[in-house]
Amino acid sequence: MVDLFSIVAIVGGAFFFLAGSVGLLRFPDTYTRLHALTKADNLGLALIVIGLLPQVGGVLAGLKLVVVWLLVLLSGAAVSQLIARAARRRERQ
Amino acid sequence: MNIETLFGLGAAALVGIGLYGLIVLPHPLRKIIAFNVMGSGVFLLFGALAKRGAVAGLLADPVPQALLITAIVVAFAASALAVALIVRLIEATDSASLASDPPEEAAQ
Amino acid sequence: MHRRSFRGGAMYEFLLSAAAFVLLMVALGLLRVARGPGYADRMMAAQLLGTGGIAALLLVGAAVRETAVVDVALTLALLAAFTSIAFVKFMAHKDRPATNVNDT
Amino acid sequence: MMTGGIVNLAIVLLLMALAAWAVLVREAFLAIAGFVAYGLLLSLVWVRLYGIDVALTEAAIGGGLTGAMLIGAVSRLRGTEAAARSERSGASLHVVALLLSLGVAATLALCVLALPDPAPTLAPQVIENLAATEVGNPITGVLLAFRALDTLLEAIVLVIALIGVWSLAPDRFWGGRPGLRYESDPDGILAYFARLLPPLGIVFAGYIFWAGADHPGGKFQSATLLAAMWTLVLMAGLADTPRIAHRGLRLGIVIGPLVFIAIGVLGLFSAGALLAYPEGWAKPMIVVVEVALLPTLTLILGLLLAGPPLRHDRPGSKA
Repeated sequence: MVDLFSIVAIVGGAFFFLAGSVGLLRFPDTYTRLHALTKADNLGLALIVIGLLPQVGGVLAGLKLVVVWLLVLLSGAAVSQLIARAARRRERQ
Repeated sequence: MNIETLFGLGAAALVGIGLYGLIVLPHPLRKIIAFNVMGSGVFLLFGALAKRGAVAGLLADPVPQALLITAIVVAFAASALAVALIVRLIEATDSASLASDPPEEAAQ
Repeated sequence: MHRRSFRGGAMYEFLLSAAAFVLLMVALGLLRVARGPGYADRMMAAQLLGTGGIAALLLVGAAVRETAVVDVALTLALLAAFTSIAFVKFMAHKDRPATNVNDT
Repeated sequence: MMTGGIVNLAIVLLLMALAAWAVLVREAFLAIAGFVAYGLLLSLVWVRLYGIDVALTEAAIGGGLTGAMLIGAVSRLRGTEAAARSERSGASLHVVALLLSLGVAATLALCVLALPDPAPTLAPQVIENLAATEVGNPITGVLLAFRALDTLLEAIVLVIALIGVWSLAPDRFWGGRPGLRYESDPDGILAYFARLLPPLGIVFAGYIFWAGADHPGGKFQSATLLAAMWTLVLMAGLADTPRIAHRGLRLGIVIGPLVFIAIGVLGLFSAGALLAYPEGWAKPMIVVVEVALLPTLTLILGLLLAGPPLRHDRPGSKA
C-alpha cells in the first residue's frame, strides 16, 4: 500500500520531468520555455520527494528530503526571475 | 560486466578524450577543461579500484577514497591558478596564444 | 559506518528505473543547451539539469538505502543557483561597455 | 540486478558524451556548460561506487565552485577565442593526437581488464585500527590519522596555490582587494536570495563538518560550502573581499597548517613519531586539527575563486 503510493507519486514526478524536457525543446520562445521548466522543477521534484518520504525510513532523513525540495524551489524562483530579467534586458538593447 | 570494470573502462575513455583535447585545442581555457576531463578520468579509475577493494563491512576501500577527496580539492586549486594565469596573460598581451610566435592579428 | 542492506527486488528495480528515466529526460533537455538560441535558454537547461540530477540522486540513494545520499542532494540543492547566478552576474558585466578593471 | 547494470551503462555513456561535448564543442561557453553537467553526473557516479564522501566533495566543488570559476574566466576572454581558432593546429597534429589518446585509452582499458583478483585493499587494516582513533567514518580516519601527512601537505599546497594566484597581481595593486566589486543588485532578488541562503548553507556546512566524524562529510565539503556561500554574498554586492594585506586574513589562511604541524611535532615527543597521536588523545587532536583547517580551507577556496587583487580602496569610489 505504502509502496503503491510511492510508485504513483514517483511516476507522476517522472512525468513532469518528461513534460519539462518536451516543453523546453518544443515551446516557441524563452518565456514559455521558462514556464515549462519551472513546472518540472517544482512539481516533478516535489512528487518524487513525496513518493520517497515513506521509503527513506526516519524522520530526520524525511525532513532533509523536504528541505532539498524547498531549497530547489527557492533557487528556482530566484534564478528564473534573474534569467527572465536578463532576457528582457537583452531584448531591449 | 560488473560495475568496477564498466566504470574503469569508461575512465580509460575519459582519459583518452581529455588527452586528445589537451593536445588539439588551441585556447588555453579549453585546455584546462580538457585537462580536468582527463583528471576526472584518472579519479574515476581510482574510484573503481577503491570499489574493487571492498571487503566485509566496508563497501569500498577508504584509503583511495580519502586520497580522491584531497585530489579533487587540489585539482580545483590547480585549475584556479591556471585560470588566473590565463586571465593575466590576456590582460598583458591581449591574446591568449601559447605559441612562441603569436599570429599577426593577435599581436596587434 | 556504511552498511550493506539491499532493498527487495521490485522496489529497487522501480526506483533505479525511475532514476534512469529522469536522467534520460535531463539529457534530452540538454539538447536545448546546444540549440540555444540565447544564453537564457542555455541557463534554463542547466537549471533543469540541476533539478533532474538531484531527483536522480535521491532515487538512487533510496534504491540502495544509503541515507547519506540525501546530504549530497542537499549540497547540490544549496549550490543549485550558484552557477546560474555567477553566469547572470558575469554576463551583465560583459554587456556593459568594457570598463578596464585595471583603471579603477 | 539487471536494472542496476542498465543504469550504470546509461551513466557511463552520458558521462562520455558530456566529456566529448566539453572537449569538442566550438564555443568555450558551451564547453563550460557541458563540463558543469559532467561534474553533476560525476557525483552520481561516486554514489554508484559507494564513495559518498567523494560524492559530497564532487557535488560541492564540481557543482558549485568550478562552474563559477570557469564562467568568470570565459567572460574575460575578450574575443581571444576567435584568434585562438585561427591558429588551429594542422591535420597531422590531429592524427598524432588521436593515435596517442587512443593508445593511452586502450592501454588503460587493458590494464583495467587485467586487474588482479582478488583486488589489493587496505580496508581490513583501516577497520582494524579505526577503533584507536575513536572516529567512526573510516575516510576521516584515513585523512587525519593514517595518512595525515597527505592532508597536511595538501593544505600547504593550497596555501601555495593561493600565493601563486596573488603573485599575478600587478605591483600597484599588491595588498589590495581581489576580484571585481559587484554592485548591489538593483532588482533586489539576488540581494534577497543572498541574505536568505547563506544562513541555511552555514547551518548545513556545520552539520556536514560535525557529521564527518562518523558519517560521510568533513572539513573539505564543509569548507567548500562555506566558500560558495561567501562568494554568493560577494556576487550579490552585500560585502566586499578583504584586502589581502589584512593580518587577520593572513592568519586565517595559515592557521590550519600551523596547528597541524604543531600537533604533528607534539606527536614526535608524546607518541614517538611525527603526526602520531598519543594514546587516548586521537579524537580530541583530530577535532582540533579539523577546526583549525576549516577557516584555512574556506578562505583559500573563496579567495582562489576571487582571483588576484585588482584594486585599492578609493575614497568614495563605487566602481
